[in-house]
Amino acid sequence: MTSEGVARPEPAVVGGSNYFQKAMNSGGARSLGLVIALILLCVVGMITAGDRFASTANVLTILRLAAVIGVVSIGMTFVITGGGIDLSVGAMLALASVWATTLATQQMARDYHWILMVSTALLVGAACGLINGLLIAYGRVVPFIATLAMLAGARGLAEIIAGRMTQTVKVPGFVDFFGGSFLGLPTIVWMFALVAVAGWVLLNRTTFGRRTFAVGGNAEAARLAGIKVQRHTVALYVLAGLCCGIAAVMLMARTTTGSSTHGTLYELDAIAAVVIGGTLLSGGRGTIFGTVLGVMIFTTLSNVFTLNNLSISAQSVAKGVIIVIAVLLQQRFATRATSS
Amino acid sequence: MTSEGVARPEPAVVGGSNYFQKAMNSGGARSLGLVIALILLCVVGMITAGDRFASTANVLTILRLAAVIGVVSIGMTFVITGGGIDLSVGAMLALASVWATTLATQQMARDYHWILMVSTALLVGAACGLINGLLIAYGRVVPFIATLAMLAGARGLAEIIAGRMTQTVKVPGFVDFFGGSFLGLPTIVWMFALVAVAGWVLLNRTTFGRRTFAVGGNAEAARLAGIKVQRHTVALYVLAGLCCGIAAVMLMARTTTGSSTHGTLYELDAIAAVVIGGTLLSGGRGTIFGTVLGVMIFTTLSNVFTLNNLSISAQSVAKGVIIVIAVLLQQRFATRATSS
Amino acid sequence: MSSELLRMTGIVKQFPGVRALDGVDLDVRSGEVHCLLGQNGAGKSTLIRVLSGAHQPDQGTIVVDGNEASFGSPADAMKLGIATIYQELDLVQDLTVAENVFLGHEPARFGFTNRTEIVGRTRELLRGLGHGEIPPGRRVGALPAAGQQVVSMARALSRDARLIIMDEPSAVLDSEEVANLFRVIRGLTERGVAVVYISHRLEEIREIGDRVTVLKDGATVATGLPAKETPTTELIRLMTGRSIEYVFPPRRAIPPDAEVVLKVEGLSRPREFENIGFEVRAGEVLGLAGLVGSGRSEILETLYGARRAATGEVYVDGRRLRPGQVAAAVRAGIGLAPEERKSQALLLDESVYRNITVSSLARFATTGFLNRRAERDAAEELTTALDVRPAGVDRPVRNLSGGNQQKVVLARWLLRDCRVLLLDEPTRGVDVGARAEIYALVRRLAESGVAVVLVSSEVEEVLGLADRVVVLREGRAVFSGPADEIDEHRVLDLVMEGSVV
Amino acid sequence: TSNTPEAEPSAPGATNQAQAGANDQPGKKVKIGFSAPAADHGWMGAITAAAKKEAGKHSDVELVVAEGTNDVNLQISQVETFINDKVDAIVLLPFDGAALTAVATKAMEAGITVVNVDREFNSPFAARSTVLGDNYGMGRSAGTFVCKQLDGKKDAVVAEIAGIDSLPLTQDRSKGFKEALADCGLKVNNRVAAEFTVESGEKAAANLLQAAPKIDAIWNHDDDQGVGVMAAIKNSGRKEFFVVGGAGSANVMREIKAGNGLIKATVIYPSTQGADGIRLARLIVQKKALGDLVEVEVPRTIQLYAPVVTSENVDQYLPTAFES
Ligand SMILES: Nc1ncnc2c1ncn2[C@@H]1O[C@H](COP(=O)(O)OP(=O)(O)OP(=O)(O)O)[C@@H](O)[C@H]1O
Ligand SMILES: Nc1ncnc2c1ncn2[C@@H]1O[C@H](COP(=O)(O)OP(=O)(O)OP(=O)(O)O)[C@@H](O)[C@H]1O
Ligand SMILES: [Mg+2]
Ligand SMILES: [Mg+2]
Repeated sequence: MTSEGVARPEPAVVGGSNYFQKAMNSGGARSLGLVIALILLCVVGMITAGDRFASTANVLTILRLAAVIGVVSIGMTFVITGGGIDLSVGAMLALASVWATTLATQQMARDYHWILMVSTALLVGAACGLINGLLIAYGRVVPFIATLAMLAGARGLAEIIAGRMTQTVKVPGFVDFFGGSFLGLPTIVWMFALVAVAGWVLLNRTTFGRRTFAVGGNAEAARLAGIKVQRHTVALYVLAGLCCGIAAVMLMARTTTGSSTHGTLYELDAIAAVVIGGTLLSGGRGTIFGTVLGVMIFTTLSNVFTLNNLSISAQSVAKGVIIVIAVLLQQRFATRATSS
Repeated sequence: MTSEGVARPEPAVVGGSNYFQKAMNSGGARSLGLVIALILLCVVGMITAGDRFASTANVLTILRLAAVIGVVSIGMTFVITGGGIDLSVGAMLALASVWATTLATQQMARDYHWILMVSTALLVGAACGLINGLLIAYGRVVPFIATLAMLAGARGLAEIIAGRMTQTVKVPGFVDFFGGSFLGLPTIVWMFALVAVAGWVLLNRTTFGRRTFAVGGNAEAARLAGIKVQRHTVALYVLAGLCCGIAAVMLMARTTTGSSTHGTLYELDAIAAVVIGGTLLSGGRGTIFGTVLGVMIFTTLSNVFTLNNLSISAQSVAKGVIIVIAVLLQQRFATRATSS
Repeated sequence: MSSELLRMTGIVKQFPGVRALDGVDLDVRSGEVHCLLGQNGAGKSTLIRVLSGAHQPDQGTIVVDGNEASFGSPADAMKLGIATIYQELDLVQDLTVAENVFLGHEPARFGFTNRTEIVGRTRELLRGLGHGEIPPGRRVGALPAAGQQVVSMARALSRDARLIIMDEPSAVLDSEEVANLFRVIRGLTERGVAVVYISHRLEEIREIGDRVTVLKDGATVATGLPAKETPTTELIRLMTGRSIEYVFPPRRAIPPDAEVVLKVEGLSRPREFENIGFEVRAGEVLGLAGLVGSGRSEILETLYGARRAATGEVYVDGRRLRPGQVAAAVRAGIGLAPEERKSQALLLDESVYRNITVSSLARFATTGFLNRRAERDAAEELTTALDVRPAGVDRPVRNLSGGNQQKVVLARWLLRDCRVLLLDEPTRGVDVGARAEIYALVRRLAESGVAVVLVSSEVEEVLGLADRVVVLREGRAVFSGPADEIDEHRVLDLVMEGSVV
Repeated sequence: TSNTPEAEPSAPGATNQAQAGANDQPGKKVKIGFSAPAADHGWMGAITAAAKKEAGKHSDVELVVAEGTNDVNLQISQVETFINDKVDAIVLLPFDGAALTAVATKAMEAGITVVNVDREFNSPFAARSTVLGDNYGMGRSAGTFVCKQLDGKKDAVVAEIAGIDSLPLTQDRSKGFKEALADCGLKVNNRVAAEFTVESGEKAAANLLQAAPKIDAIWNHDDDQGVGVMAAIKNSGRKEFFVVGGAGSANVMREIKAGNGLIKATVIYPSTQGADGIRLARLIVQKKALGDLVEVEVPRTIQLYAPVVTSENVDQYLPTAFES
């Protein structure tokens, strides 16, 4: 019981200031490698495309592109941190967008307020998430399979509702509001920022967030600590569904349509962003900041590619290589942060 | 340690015969729920489509369809059992098929023997798997990300090599051999059966298989037990790549083409079949028999759908519902098997 | 002290193929330390899991404060003031110490965790436990096992419980830590808190316990025995059904010309240990003594190749080992029974026999194909010899009790016929009977020419079993010599003061 | 768009006078299997919808529709199922013409009439008759129209938003476009590819508009993704160019008719091909000839024309345009 016995003091970083050490160990700094990767990417963009890359308009374009998949990815971060996975995000988004743009909904929205369309989208998303959560928590279906089933089911339903046609948003207020800007930033970028900040607070500052880590890290320990693991799991999937509803509203504003093809393969993009951001696919460790970085890296990448007029195949190969480099960079910094 | 303590007879299973108990606990029987799901599906097929479903020709059609994705799924079973995941299977298949059907390869094959095309496909698959494995085992990149990068890279490369055109197989012996039949069964069905049996033996009867379970179940414990975990991991991904090479040969025979679009989204199909079969996505538990059943369920499903002229969107919804039912069934029997 | 807090009667718990509890009775009074004794697999952990709501019993009643209670979940038990320190550390590795302590009952406002409060209260609790040096903000996964045990304790205390259950809390603690734990327990009982205490170390029972309940094969065989008075032989007889000589087997003199099997030279790893060197001859048992955190496990892991040495060499039978490669060490004939058996040794979902044969697969294979019958037979033989319970080599290891899991790990290396056996806390969580058998086994192995290196937090065990002893303090050897040249007090002095001999 | 109820009557192939000939008299029962790629965008959805609608109009046609798929392996097995089922005819829009050739040949050998739609097999023995869209021609038409509009502007910036880039049909369209531009000394300055969906069109266009600060003309391969493209253009507030569409959705045609948008024209890629395939299959099985031709047999190949729709001729095409 010598004071040193049980917990040796954390070894000091050789030649590093205390502040630096602290930063390296904090959640944000585990993403240092990613920040560097993103900066490198921007440098490449600036060198190859100059002002076309560095212009305000282009930055806004990147942000707008990042917004929709960003919101989806933040919901995904919660699910993955809690030890699950959600393959149905794209399909839920599609279903929400279709449902919110049906004739009936739009008629109602025109009669009362466009907020009805928004509520519809959010409700549909949350309801799908609820089904996912119930199947997984109480039906004990593996998340991969349950959400795969939801992927097939929700997209099929979206097709049936829409008759495989693209539905145009005709409620003027809706597009004006969500397609507009506020203080120079597009509304949907604001929404992304809000969801990201709210997600960060929820994950890092609330009991809900702590319990998410516990459920994902060691579900049995969480249960023994008196946490209602099943109920919490359901909440996580509802949250993911809700994020898809929000993303559906954003995409509806951006494309002025609802369609059963919206969000195709978003599940892969979102999981990729989350995982590259540093969230463990096995649960228990997650970072919203990393996810946002992951999303930014992917969107900036495709922007830089397009600015440089690269062929799609070359883009694909380059993307593969860059992903690996980014992760190796991150790894380097992460291990240095823990082993220093 | 008293003699009394040791000799305490095992409590008998209430009302169950010993044989039944044994069967329930064995690997094959954990899939009982799946077998039942498959039988139900066949009954539905027979009721709704009668002889059109139960004919030899139709069974062969189902088997032929199952063969390609089946071989891919067996490779995937190894990777997942070993604690990893491989998102690049479809892309590796595409690249292998394209490489094996380039003008140069086909010229060589015509000059010597079509076996050269086969070797090319297998080599390309194995090489991609090797890169995956090295990145994951030695570069310590998460499997999800490493193989996602390979997915982008390999498909991009396939597009570049093929110039985004479909390449036709013009070596007569190749199509004759692999497109033909043997003892009434198509060659590719034989290949599937062979790969499945070989996979089963490898996983359940060899040291390699035993080590795969150990590595997937607890990599640290496996390492401390003296298993070369990194080398084994590489071998698993090479195996998966090899299976993709074999599948590429089969698809080349079936379509008489090599194309960069071959195998699109096979990663999801294969993972779904493996997981529905009862292999744990977290590693350490895997069953080839279950995987084969999973593949058969998915292919039979789409066959029954085609025979019944269901609307496409309704098919999608039905597929989602049926997946959930199959898993719930399996769950029911699995828990009964362990808690009996 | 006398008011009855809890009464469990006729508790039955059936697992597939095992009746873990078969009519257990237990009554606990407030302010007492009630000890649970029983062999490995007797059902102690299962009983307390029933009591804490983690398992639901098949039959039986639980009465708390005179009212019948039913615990559907751990939360229900906590509401009645029952807190538990589980045998398997039940912490979330990626959360901080403070977050773990208050997990499930975070002080919060509108859902926002009050982080200053949980950090402050955690610091207080840790200080009360004598471990103010553990930073509440540290990730739990970065703490050694003993530190995690302290966190588990802080967590139980954070609940303001009336009954605290401790399932083998001392297993990962050294003697200093145990003394500290007892101080805490006494503080609790003075306030009227009841403690259910489980341990395989009878001297601890004698020191801290008030009354004893003995379980055997899932049933109560004796209850309410006075802890101080009941003779040890009687307790052992109740537990095992026979009497056991609880002594160390006699040493046999090692011939001076016995060959050196394991030689370690100048082994160092920065911040873990420095310049460690020793030789172990065939038939010799070398004991490493030291406090928790003195680097003993790291030394074993390094010479086993699981960690890469910064400097230094390891020789087996005169041949230099390739550094940092476990496979090479295993091939050279080294075996390690690691400290954390669940995370480092066992394949929990695999069967017993597969866990035993995993390091000797080549022996059962011809051209890669396994002979499973031979595997099973070999495993069967070993589990019978080690009395692993319940018998049956096809059971998943996960369902074995802690002590029996340890035996499975030992069986793995017995099967391999090692030249060198590294044992890190081999008797942790092992019952008295099995412990005596493990001692005998270690001696027998040594006599058959194996070189054994033994790490244990029980100084008595090191001194009783080893031929030679190395005492470590903060990664440095402060004593090295024959075991009979040093006694327990001297060892404790050395590890505390570090006066170099 | 579907939420315009009055759009219903103008469904594909509804108002062609020529159809009302004797050929439409009910004849021998014909069972037709239909298989097409996944209906993952409007045009493909319209193909299947039009085929079904056409089949519904004939009391002697029984249509079996297989699950749309982009997996050639699955599509092959669908054709195999049709063969097992002994259907009279198969109308096949293959995901990849070359890959489905072998199985189509097998169907023909089994005595089943195969009608190949849109993406061509690479063997003449694989289909009795082929209804082809003209992807290359589509690109040429678009290119020629752009040339005409930009008459004389040698340094004009032309951008192209392609569809799914890994499909051979996209390659054909791009090739035609490039060659037509070359004839008037222009080239494609910026090229991006989308995935035929609204959302991917929006994404690709948003990036494209940043890549090229000044553009004179944009050709977008597909009016479905075009909805997204136009949304992106609207978001950017740019107006210095004109847009030529592709495929010819009713939406776009209405916009061309209104004449106040950036869309000046669209190149038709008929979504009625599937319906034509059904009609041909029925005629062939019933051994009838094609209405206005002198031939006693249905021709081997019918290549559909890829006309440019502008405000002048939009009224002519609007009725057969597909709703997306
Ligand atoms: N989840 C389970 N499934 C099946 N059997 C189980 C399970 N948990 C415990 N058992 C069995 O119940 C019996 C009692 O186990 P328990 O863990 O209670 O023993 P214990 O007295 O705590 O032993 P130890 O001193 O080794 O910790 C053992 O035979 C064990 O194998
Ligand atoms: N994963 C880890 N991360 C950071 N530090 C660690 C980790 N594991 C161990 N340590 C540190 O290494 C030191 C030695 O720990 P350990 O408990 O293994 O020592 P020991 O001498 O083997 O004690 P014992 O034999 O009682 O377990 C401790 O100070 C601990 O903080
Ligand atoms: Mg126990
Ligand atoms: Mg240790």
